[in-house]
Amino acid sequence: MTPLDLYAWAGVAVFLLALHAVVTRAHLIWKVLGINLMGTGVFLILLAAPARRDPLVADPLPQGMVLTGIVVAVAATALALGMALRVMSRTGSPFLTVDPESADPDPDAPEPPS
Amino acid sequence: MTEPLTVGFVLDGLVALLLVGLVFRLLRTRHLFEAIMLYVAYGLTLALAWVRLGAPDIALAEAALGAGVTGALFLNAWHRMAVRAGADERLPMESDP
Amino acid sequence: MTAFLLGVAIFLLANVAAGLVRVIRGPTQADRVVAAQLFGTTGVAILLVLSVAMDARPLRDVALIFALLAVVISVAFVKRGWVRAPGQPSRAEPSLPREEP
Amino acid sequence: MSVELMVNGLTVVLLVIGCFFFLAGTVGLLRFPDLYCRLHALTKADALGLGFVTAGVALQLGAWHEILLLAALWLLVLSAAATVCHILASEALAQGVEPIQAGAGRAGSMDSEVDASSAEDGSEGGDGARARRGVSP
Repeated sequence: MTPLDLYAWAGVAVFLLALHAVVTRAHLIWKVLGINLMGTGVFLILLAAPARRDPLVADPLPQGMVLTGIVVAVAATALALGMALRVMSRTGSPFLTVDPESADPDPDAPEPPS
Repeated sequence: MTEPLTVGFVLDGLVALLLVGLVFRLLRTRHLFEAIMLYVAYGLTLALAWVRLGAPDIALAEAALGAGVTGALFLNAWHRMAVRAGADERLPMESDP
Repeated sequence: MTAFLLGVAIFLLANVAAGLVRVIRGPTQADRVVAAQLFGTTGVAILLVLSVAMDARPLRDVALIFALLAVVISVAFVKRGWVRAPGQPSRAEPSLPREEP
Repeated sequence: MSVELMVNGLTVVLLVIGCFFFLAGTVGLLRFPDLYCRLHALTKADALGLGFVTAGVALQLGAWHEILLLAALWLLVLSAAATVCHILASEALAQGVEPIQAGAGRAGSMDSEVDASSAEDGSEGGDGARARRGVSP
């Protein structure tokens, strides 16, 4: 195992943890965070795989793809956050619920202080 | 050549461990503000990882866009949600002053 | 010399990892932002040391971006992050509690 | 050869001093009792440590414009740290985060006892404040 394999494994771990969070968390900002983290995990794998062959000569093609991906991820994050704020302003709740009137409490939400 | 390689291995391992640990804590915490700050720290650690992978241009883009602009976007969204929520205690937002 | 420089980078990175504990358990929101400032300053030092150890000149430009980033995050926090308590005025006049008797 | 050895030795000394200041800043960030003490420890100690690291790195570079870039970088970090410290502290004060001396009584001036009291209160004051707020460590 070369040292650069560590980054590929870290990318796999980041992707899986973020995927779990995207599925289980209900808060929309957390979902956007998780999608961002999934993207960065993919970037790590994408860049660590060619660096494994020869760490001194960088492969320019994955670097260009990752560079484009970062910029696209920022734009997509801005769009997703705008949509989340729209949901919040329409329903008054930062969770996606079927019926905003009978919004079931999120398991992540803290208990209201009694 | 073997001696710097070993020390470099420790550095790579620490960066990778920090990446995974930050994501683990970020996605399991309860406070949204803490998650956003940890996301910024994660972006900076990722820039270090890309420096180690021999791609300083991506590190530049990640530090400026991935950590800075995205962190500011998340802070903006968090602030607007918290302001709109007002005194709604149901929302999982950190409220200790 | 390269091994020593990499060791310094490892030490500084461990410093950052210890400082991130303050992000996790900071009682106020400002404490968490302070740790971002820590990451900015220490990240600049790590990148400077690595730019000599790895003989890569562009890392010093990345260090410049790191130096800017803590300011961006802190200003975004002060302008946008701090959610005011409902009863408080938007900007209270700071009443200094420690006056010279 | 001897000059190179001397320059390398000086670099090592400067980097070790810088690492000491970074360690001091991190310990202060973790152990000081309230936000203002932490800001004080972090911004000043880390900026000074970065100055030593910058000096140590600049000795390894040949061209003078590189050294000029490093000096500009350090000045940028210095001014940025001062600015960040000021806006965070003033905003925290405006938002009602109490300094640690305000609750303990306002007897005595700030200048004479800030060093001793903050160094001594670091362990118990911080834990006490954390326990009062009910934040589990």
